[in-house]
Amino acid sequence: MRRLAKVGLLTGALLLVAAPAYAQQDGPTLEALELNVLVVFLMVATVLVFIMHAGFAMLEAGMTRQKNAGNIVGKNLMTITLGIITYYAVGWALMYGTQVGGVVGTDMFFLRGGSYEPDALLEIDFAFQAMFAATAATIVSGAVAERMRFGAYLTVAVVMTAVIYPVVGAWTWGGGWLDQLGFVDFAGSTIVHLTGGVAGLVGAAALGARIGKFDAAGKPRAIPGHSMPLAALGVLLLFFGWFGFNGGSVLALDGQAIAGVLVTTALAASGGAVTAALLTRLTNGKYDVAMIGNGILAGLVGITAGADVLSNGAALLVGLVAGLLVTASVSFVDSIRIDDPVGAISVHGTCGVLGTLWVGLFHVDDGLFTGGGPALLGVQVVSVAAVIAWVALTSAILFGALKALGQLRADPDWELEGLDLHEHGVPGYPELVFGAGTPSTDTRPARELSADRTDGRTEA
Amino acid sequence: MRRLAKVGLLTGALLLVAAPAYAQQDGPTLEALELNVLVVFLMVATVLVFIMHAGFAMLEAGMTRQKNAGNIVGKNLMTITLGIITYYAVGWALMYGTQVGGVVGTDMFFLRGGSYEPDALLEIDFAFQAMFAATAATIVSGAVAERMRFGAYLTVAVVMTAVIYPVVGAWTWGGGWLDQLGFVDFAGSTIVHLTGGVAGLVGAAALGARIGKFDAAGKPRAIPGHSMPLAALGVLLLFFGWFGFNGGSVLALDGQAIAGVLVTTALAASGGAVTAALLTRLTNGKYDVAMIGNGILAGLVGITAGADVLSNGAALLVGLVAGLLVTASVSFVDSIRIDDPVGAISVHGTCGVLGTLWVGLFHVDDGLFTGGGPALLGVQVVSVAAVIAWVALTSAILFGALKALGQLRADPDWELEGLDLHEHGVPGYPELVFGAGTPSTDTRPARELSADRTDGRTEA
Amino acid sequence: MRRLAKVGLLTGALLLVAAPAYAQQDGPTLEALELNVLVVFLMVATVLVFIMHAGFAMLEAGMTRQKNAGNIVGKNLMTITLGIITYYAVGWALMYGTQVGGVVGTDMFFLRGGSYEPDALLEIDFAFQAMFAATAATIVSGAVAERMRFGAYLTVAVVMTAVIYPVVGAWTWGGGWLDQLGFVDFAGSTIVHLTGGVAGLVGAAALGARIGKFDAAGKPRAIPGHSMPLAALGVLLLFFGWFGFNGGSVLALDGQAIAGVLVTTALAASGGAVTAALLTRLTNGKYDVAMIGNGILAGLVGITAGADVLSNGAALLVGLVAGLLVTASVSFVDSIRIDDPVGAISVHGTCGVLGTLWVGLFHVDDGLFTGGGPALLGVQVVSVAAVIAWVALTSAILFGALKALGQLRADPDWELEGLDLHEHGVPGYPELVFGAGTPSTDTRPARELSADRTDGRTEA
Amino acid sequence: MKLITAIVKPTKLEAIKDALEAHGVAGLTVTDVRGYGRQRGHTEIYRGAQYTVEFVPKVKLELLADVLDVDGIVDAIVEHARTGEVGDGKVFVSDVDRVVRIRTGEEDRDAL
Amino acid sequence: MKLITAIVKPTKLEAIKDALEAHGVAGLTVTDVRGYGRQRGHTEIYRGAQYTVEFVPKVKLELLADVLDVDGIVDAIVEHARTGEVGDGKVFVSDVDRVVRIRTGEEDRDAL
Amino acid sequence: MKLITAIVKPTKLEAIKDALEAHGVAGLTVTDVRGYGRQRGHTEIYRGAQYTVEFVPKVKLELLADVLDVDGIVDAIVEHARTGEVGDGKVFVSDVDRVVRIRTGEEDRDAL
Ligand SMILES: Nc1ncnc2c1ncn2[C@@H]1O[C@H](COP(=O)(O)OP(=O)(O)O)[C@@H](O)[C@H]1O
Ligand SMILES: Nc1ncnc2c1ncn2[C@@H]1O[C@H](COP(=O)(O)OP(=O)(O)O)[C@@H](O)[C@H]1O
Ligand SMILES: Nc1ncnc2c1ncn2[C@@H]1O[C@H](COP(=O)(O)OP(=O)(O)O)[C@@H](O)[C@H]1O
Repeated sequence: MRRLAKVGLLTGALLLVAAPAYAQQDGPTLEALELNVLVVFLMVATVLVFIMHAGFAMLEAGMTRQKNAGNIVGKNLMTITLGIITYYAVGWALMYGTQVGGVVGTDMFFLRGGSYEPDALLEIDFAFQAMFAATAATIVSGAVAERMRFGAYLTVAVVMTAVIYPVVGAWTWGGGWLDQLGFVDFAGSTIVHLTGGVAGLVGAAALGARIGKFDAAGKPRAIPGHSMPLAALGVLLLFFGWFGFNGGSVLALDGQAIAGVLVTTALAASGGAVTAALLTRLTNGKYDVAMIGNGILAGLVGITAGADVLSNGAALLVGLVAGLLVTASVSFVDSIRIDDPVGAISVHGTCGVLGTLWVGLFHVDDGLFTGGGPALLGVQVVSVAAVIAWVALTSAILFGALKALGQLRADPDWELEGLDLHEHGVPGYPELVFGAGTPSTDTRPARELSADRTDGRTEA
Repeated sequence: MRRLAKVGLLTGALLLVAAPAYAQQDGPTLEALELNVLVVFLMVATVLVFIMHAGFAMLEAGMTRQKNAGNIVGKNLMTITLGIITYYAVGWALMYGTQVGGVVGTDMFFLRGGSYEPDALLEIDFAFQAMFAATAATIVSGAVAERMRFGAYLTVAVVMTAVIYPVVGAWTWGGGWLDQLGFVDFAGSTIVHLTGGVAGLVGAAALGARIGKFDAAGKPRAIPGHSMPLAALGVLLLFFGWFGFNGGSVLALDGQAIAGVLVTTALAASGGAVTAALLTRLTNGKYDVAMIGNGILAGLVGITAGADVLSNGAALLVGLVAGLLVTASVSFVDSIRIDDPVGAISVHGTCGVLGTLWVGLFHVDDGLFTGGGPALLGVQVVSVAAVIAWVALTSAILFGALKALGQLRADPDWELEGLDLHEHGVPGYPELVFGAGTPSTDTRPARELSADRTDGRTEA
Repeated sequence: MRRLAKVGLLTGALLLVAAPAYAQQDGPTLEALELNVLVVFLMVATVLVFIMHAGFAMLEAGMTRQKNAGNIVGKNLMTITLGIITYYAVGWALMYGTQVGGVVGTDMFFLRGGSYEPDALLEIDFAFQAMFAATAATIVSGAVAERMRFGAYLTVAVVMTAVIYPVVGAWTWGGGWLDQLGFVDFAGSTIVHLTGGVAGLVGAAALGARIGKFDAAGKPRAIPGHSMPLAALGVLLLFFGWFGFNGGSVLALDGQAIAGVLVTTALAASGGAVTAALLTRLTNGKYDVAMIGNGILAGLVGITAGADVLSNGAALLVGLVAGLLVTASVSFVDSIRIDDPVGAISVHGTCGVLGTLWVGLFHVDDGLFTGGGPALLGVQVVSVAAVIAWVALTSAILFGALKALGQLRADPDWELEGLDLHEHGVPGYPELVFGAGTPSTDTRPARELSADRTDGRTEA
Repeated sequence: MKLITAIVKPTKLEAIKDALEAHGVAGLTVTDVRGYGRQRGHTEIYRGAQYTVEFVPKVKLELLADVLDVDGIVDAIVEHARTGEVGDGKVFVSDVDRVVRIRTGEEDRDAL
Repeated sequence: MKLITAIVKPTKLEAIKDALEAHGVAGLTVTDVRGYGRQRGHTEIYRGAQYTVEFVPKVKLELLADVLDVDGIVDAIVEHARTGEVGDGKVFVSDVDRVVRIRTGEEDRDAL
Repeated sequence: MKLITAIVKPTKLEAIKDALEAHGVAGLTVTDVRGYGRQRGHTEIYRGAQYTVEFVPKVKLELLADVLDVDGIVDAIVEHARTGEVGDGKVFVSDVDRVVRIRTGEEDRDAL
C-alpha cells in the first residue's frame, strides 16, 4: 500500500515499517521534525549540486567543437558516477574520518566504522558532499578538453575524488590544520573551485595546447565552441545548482543564513555578467556571449567563499570584480600559451582566489575593510597558498606519470578527426559528419516500398 | 569544520556561529522552525522560477533561426542578471517600499531602510520576487527576437525591471489601488505575463517584422525555429519552473493551498497541450509540435491568476480554452502584421487576459458562474485595462525613444547574416556556418604528425 | 498584497484567506506543521519526477535521428500532459479507488467521491503519482520511436495511463492482491519500469524494425542517435529526477529513510555507469558513451524496487550488475530482431526485473542472501510474472488493434523522409534540412536594403 | 576522362553505391544538395502560417571515370536511382582534362 | 548541353530562383558552400583571442541548360545576384556531353 | 578558362589555402563532401551493433583559373594535400567556356 495517510497515522505507521529504531527514539517531537526537515533541505541542496554536472556537461560541450561532443559529455557522465563511488569508498574517509595530525582522515571507508554511526545525517551529508567532490574533479575536464585520452581522464577523476580533493577537505572542512588556523571558506571558493582550477592548469600545461590553438608565432587563435545555446544552458544550470551549492552549505535549518546566502549568490553572479558584457563591448565593440557566461560563473565562484559573511553590497561588488578579472585572466592564460578551452582555470582558479581573499577584505566582522584587521586576510592568503601547493604538487605527479607512460595525450590524428570517432567509435553528431539519415536505409526494392509521397506536390 | 552534527548540537552550535543574534532570539521553538521551513519552501520556489530563465532561453533559441542563436541566449543571460541587479537597486523599492497614493513605493532602494528590517523573510522574498521581475522582462525578448539590437534590448530589460513591472506590482501585490479595489491575481497572469506580453507587442510593433516574414502581398510566411528539441526542452523547463512560480506564490507554509495549486497548474498546462494538438490536427491535418508547446504555456499562463481559487475542473477548462485561444491568437497577431517569432504576445498577453478574467468567472466563491455575482469580474476587467494602459504607454515611450535614436533595429544586413555575427562576432553554431573543425588546424608539416590512422581500414 | 509577513501574522492571516476551515482545524501545532512540511517535501519530489519527462525527451531525441526529432519531443510533450488528464479522470480511480476483489478501484474518478475527502494529502499525492503514471507511458515512446504514427501513440499513452498502469498499481500500491501477497516494490522497478518496458517490447514487436535496422541477412546495424549531448543531458535530467522518484516514494517525513534512499540511488546509478563503460571498453576497445548513459539508467531502475531496504553495498552491487545486464540485454534484443532505438526494453524491462528480484535476494531483513529465506523472493517472482502477463496481454490487444486498423505504423516514405515532415509539417531542424536562413528572405530590391556591411573587410 | 554527376534521392544513395561497387567503381564523392524541379516542395502550416519549402533534399554523386566505363555506370545509376516518381533526378556527363591522385601523383586512369 | 554554375550570396538565392522561374527554368540544384575571395572574412575577438574566419558562406547553383538558353540565364543570374558589393560571386559555364532524366531515361533537352 | 577541382582531407584545407594564396590565387570555393574510395570507412560497435561508415568526410575545393596557371596550382595542391596515406584524394581539371564576375560583369581572366 502506498498512499499518503493522515499525518498522525502516517508518522507512526510508515516510520515503524521503514526504520523502527529511529521512529521509537524520535517520536513526534520538535527535534525529530527539525531533523527530518533538515534532511529534506539537504536533499534539495544535493539534487541542485547534482544538476550542476549537467551544467558542466552542457557548458563544456557547447564551448568545444562538435567532433568532441560525445567525448566531453562522456567525461561528465563518468566524473559524477566514478566520483560518487570513489568518494564513498575512500574520499569521505580521508576528508571526515578521525584525523591524524590535522592532515588526513583515517577511518570511515565505505561510510563504515569511525566516529559516526550510520544515520540520516551521515547519509545525507555524504550525498551532498559527494556532489562537491565530483565538482572539483569535473572542473578539470573543461581545461583538458579536446586532447586528453579518456582513460587518462578517468584516472584523474578517480585520484581527484579519492585523494587530492579530500585532503584539501580534511585540512579545512574536516577540521584540520587550516580550519584550526581560522580559514574561512563557506562553500568552497578555494576548497572546491581553486582545487579544480589548479589541477586543470597543471593538466592543461602537461598536455600542451590543442593543435591550431596557437599560430606559428605563438599568438593565440580563438577556437569557438560549437553551440552557444548548449553553453548558455550549461551556465544557467550551473547558476541554478549553485543556489544549492551555497544554500545547502549553511548545513543547518537556519532561514536567516539560507535566505542571505541565496541573495548574495544571485547578486554576485549577476555582477559578473554585467561587467563581462560591458568590458567585451568596450574593448571589442561586441558583446561576447561566451564571456558573459564565464562572467556569471566567475561571480558565482567569487561569492562562494563568503556567501554567508558578506553584505549584499560586497557580494555584488565581488561579482562585478570577478567579471572583469575573469576576462583578463582568460587573456592572460592564453598569453602564457596555456590552452584552456572553456576558461576553467580563470573561472575556478583565478576567481577562486579572488573569492577567498575577498572574505579577508570584506567579512562582515573580520574583514580588513570592515574593521577586522589583517588577521583573517593573512589566514586566507596562507590557506590559498597551501592549497595551491598541495594540488599543484599532486596533480603534477599525476599528470606527469600519465605523460611518462604515454597515456596522457590523444594521438594527433585522433585529435584532428575528433576524439569521438577514435575513443568512442561514433561521432557526437553522426549525421552532421556522415550525412543525414545514416544509414541511408532504403535497401528494399522500390516496389516493396509504397510509392513516394506525392501529396501536396504537383507535376509541372 | 563543516559537518552535520546531531540536531541538538547543530541548532545551537552552527546557528551561534552563523547568526548569533538570530539564534538567541528564536531558540528551538515551533515558530522558529516554521519560519525556517518557510524559507526552505521559498528557496525551492525561487530556484524553480530561476530555471524558467533557462526555459525561456531554450524555447526562444529553439523557435528562432540558428543565425541568431547566440544572440537570443545572450539576451536571456543578461535579462536574469541585469534584472536581479536592477530589481535589487530600484524595482523592489518601487514595488514594495512605503507607498505614495497607492501608486508607487518610495523607499527600500538596495533593500535598505524602509519599513522592514533586513531579515530572512525580506531576503528570501526578494530573491523569489526578483525572479518574477526578470520573467516579465524576458517575455519581451521573445517577441522582439531576430531583429532588435542587443544594446537596445538591455535598456528595455533595465526599464522593465526597474520601473514598468514594479509599478504594476505596486498597484497590486504592493497593496496599491488595484489591490484595494479587490483585484485577484494569484501569481501574475496579469501582473507578470500580461505586462510582458503588452511590452512585447509594443516592441514588436515598433520594430516591424523580420525581413521575409510577410510576402509582397502582406501574407504571413512561417519562419520555423531551428531546433524543436531545444524548444521542447524550454517548454518543459518552463512547466517545471511554473510549479515554483505558482506553488511559491502561496507564500506561506500552507500545505492545502500548495497542493491545490500544484494540481490546478498541472491540469491547466495539460489542457492547453491537448486542445492545441487537436486543433492543429483538425485544421491542418498535422500535429503542430511548436503549437503544442505554446498550448502548454498558454494553459500555464491561464491558470496563474487563479491557481488557488479555481476548482480542478475550472483549471482543466481554462487550460483547454487557452490551448484554443493561443492558436487563434497566433494567427490573429500574424494577420495584423505583427511579427512575434515565439508567440509571446499570444501566450503571455492574450492568455494573461484570459486567466485574469477566468478568475472573475470561476472563482470558487466570487465568480460570476459560481454564484459570486459580477463584482469581481468587473474589478478584473478594470485591472486588466489599467495594466494594459500603463504598460502600453510606458513601453511605447521606451521603444519610441530607442527608435527615434536609431538604436532599436539591427541593420538589414546584420539581420540577414544573423545577429550573432554582427553583435557578438561569432555565430551561435560556428561549425554549421564555417564548416566543421574550424579552424582547420593541421598546420604542422605532415612528418610531425603521426601517420594518419589506418586501423580498421584496408587498402584495396 | 503579496508579501511575506512575520510568521505569526502570516500563519494566521494568509491561511484564513486561503483555506479557512483548514486553518481553524490545524492551528500552529506540530501536527499541522508536519503536514505542511510533508506537502513541501512531496512538492519537491513531484517536480523532480516531472522533470524526468524532459530527461526522457532529450534522451529519446538524442538517441534517434534528426529527421524524427520534432516527432519524438512532440510525443513526450503529449505523454506528460495527456497522462496527467487521463490519470486524473480515470487512472487514479482505478488505482486508488475503493477496490473490488483486490483487483481494481471503482470510485474517485476526477478525484471526487470515494474514501478520501479532497485535501492537501490527496492533492499532492495525486500530483506525485500522476508523474509516475506518465513515466510508465513515456517509456514506451522510446521503444517505438522513429516509425509509429503519432495518433496511434497518443492512443497508447491514454490507455497506459488510464488502464494498464493503474491496474498494475491497484494490485500493488493500491493494496490489491500482490500487495496482500507481500510484494515489495518501493518506487516501481516493476510497477512503473517493467510495465513500461513490457509495453515497449510488445509495441516494438508489433511495429517491426525501422527500415535499415537489420541487413538482408538479419544482422543488426547500429543506427546512432543524432546528438550525444542531448542524450547525455537526458540521462542527467533523469538521474536528477530519480532522486525525487525514489526519495519521494518514502511518502513520509522520515529523514532516515529519505537520506538512505538518496545514497542507495546515487550508488546504484554510479555502478551502472562504471560497468557499462568498462565492458564496452573491454569488448570493443572503445568507451561507448550511449551505453554508459544506458548503464546509469539501468542502475537507477535496478535500485528502484529496493532503495529503502538495501544496504549501500547491495545498492552499489545492483548497479554494477545492471550495467552489465543492460549491455547484454541490448545485444540480446537486437539478436531477436526487435528494434528498440533507445534501449527502453533493456533499461526498464530487463533491469526492472533485476531490481525486483534483487529485493528478494538482498532485502536487509528478508532477502535470500541476508538470512530471510526464499519467501520474499518467491513473492517477487510471482509478482513480476503477474505484471508481465497483464501488461503483455493488454498491450498486445492494444497494439494489435491499432495494427489491424492500419493505424500503427507510419508509411515507409514517411519513415524514410522523417516523421517530422509528414506528421508535423516541419522538420525538427529545418535549417539542417532545407538550408540555413530559410526562408532566404532578401526579397526587397538591393537599394532598399542598406549596402552590405563591409566593416572589417578589405577590398583586395 | 569523364566526370559523371548524378543528383538523386537521398534514400537511394546506399543502393546506388552498392550497385556501383559491384560494377567495379573504386571511388566517388557525395554532397548534400537541395533541388528545385518538377517535384515541387511542400506547403505546410507551421504555427498558423504558410510554410513553403521549395527545395527538396537531394544527394549529388560525382564520379570520375574512364570514357569506356561511362555508359555502364550511367546505366547502373539510372537503374538503381529510379523509383518512377517525379524527382528521381538527373545524371550528366562532362569532360575532364586530367585527373591526379594526390597520394602518388598518378594521373588519369591510374588515378582512379 | 551546358552546365551553368553560380556562386552567390545566400540571401540572393530566393530572388534568383524567382527570376529563373519567370525565365522558364524548370530546375536547378543548390549547395551550401564557403567562399574565399576578394571579400575577406572577418577578424573578430572571441573570449579575448583573435578569431579569423577566412571563408564566407555562399550558395552554389547548378543548372543544366540548353546552349541556346545559356546567355539569358547567365544574364538573369547576374542581374538578380548583384548588390554591387565585393563578394557577389561568379557565374561560369561549362560543357556537358549528355544529360539523363532518371525517372524516364529521356536525354538532353528532354531531360531538363 | 579551367576549373580545378580537388577533393582533399579536411585537415589539409588550411595549409592548401595558405599555399594557394602564396601562389597568387585570389579565390576559391569550398564544399563539405563525403568520399568513398580506397580509404575504407570505419566499422565500429555502437550499443552492441555493428556500425559501418562507408563514407569519409572530405573537403572539395573548386578553383577557376587561367589555363596558364593550372599546372602550378595543381602542383601546389598536390604538394600541400599529400600525407602519403591512402585517402589523400584527387585533383582534376576541366574546361570552362566562360566566367563572369557578378559584381562587375567582367569576364574570364578579369573575372577571377
Ligand atoms: N535544369 C536542371 N539543372 C540542374 N539540376 C536540375 C535541373 N532540373 C532538375 N534538377 C535537379 O534534379 C532534381 C529532380 O528534378 P525534378 O524535375 O524534380 O524531377 P525529375 O528529374 O524526375 O523530372 C531536382 O530536385 C534538382 O536537384
Ligand atoms: N577563382 C575562383 N574560383 C572559384 N571560386 C571563386 C574564385 N574567386 C572567387 N570565387 C568565389 O566567388 C566568391 C566571391 O568572390 P570575391 O572575390 O570575394 O568577390 P567578387 O566576385 O565580387 O570579386 C568567393 O567567396 C568564392 O566563393
Ligand atoms: N572515381 C572517383 N570519382 C570521384 N571521386 C573519387 C573517386 N575516387 C576517389 N574519389 C574521392 O577521393 C577520395 C580519396 O580516394 P581514395 O581512393 O580513398 O584514396 P586515394 O585518392 O589516396 O587513392 C575519396 O574519399 C573520394 O572522395
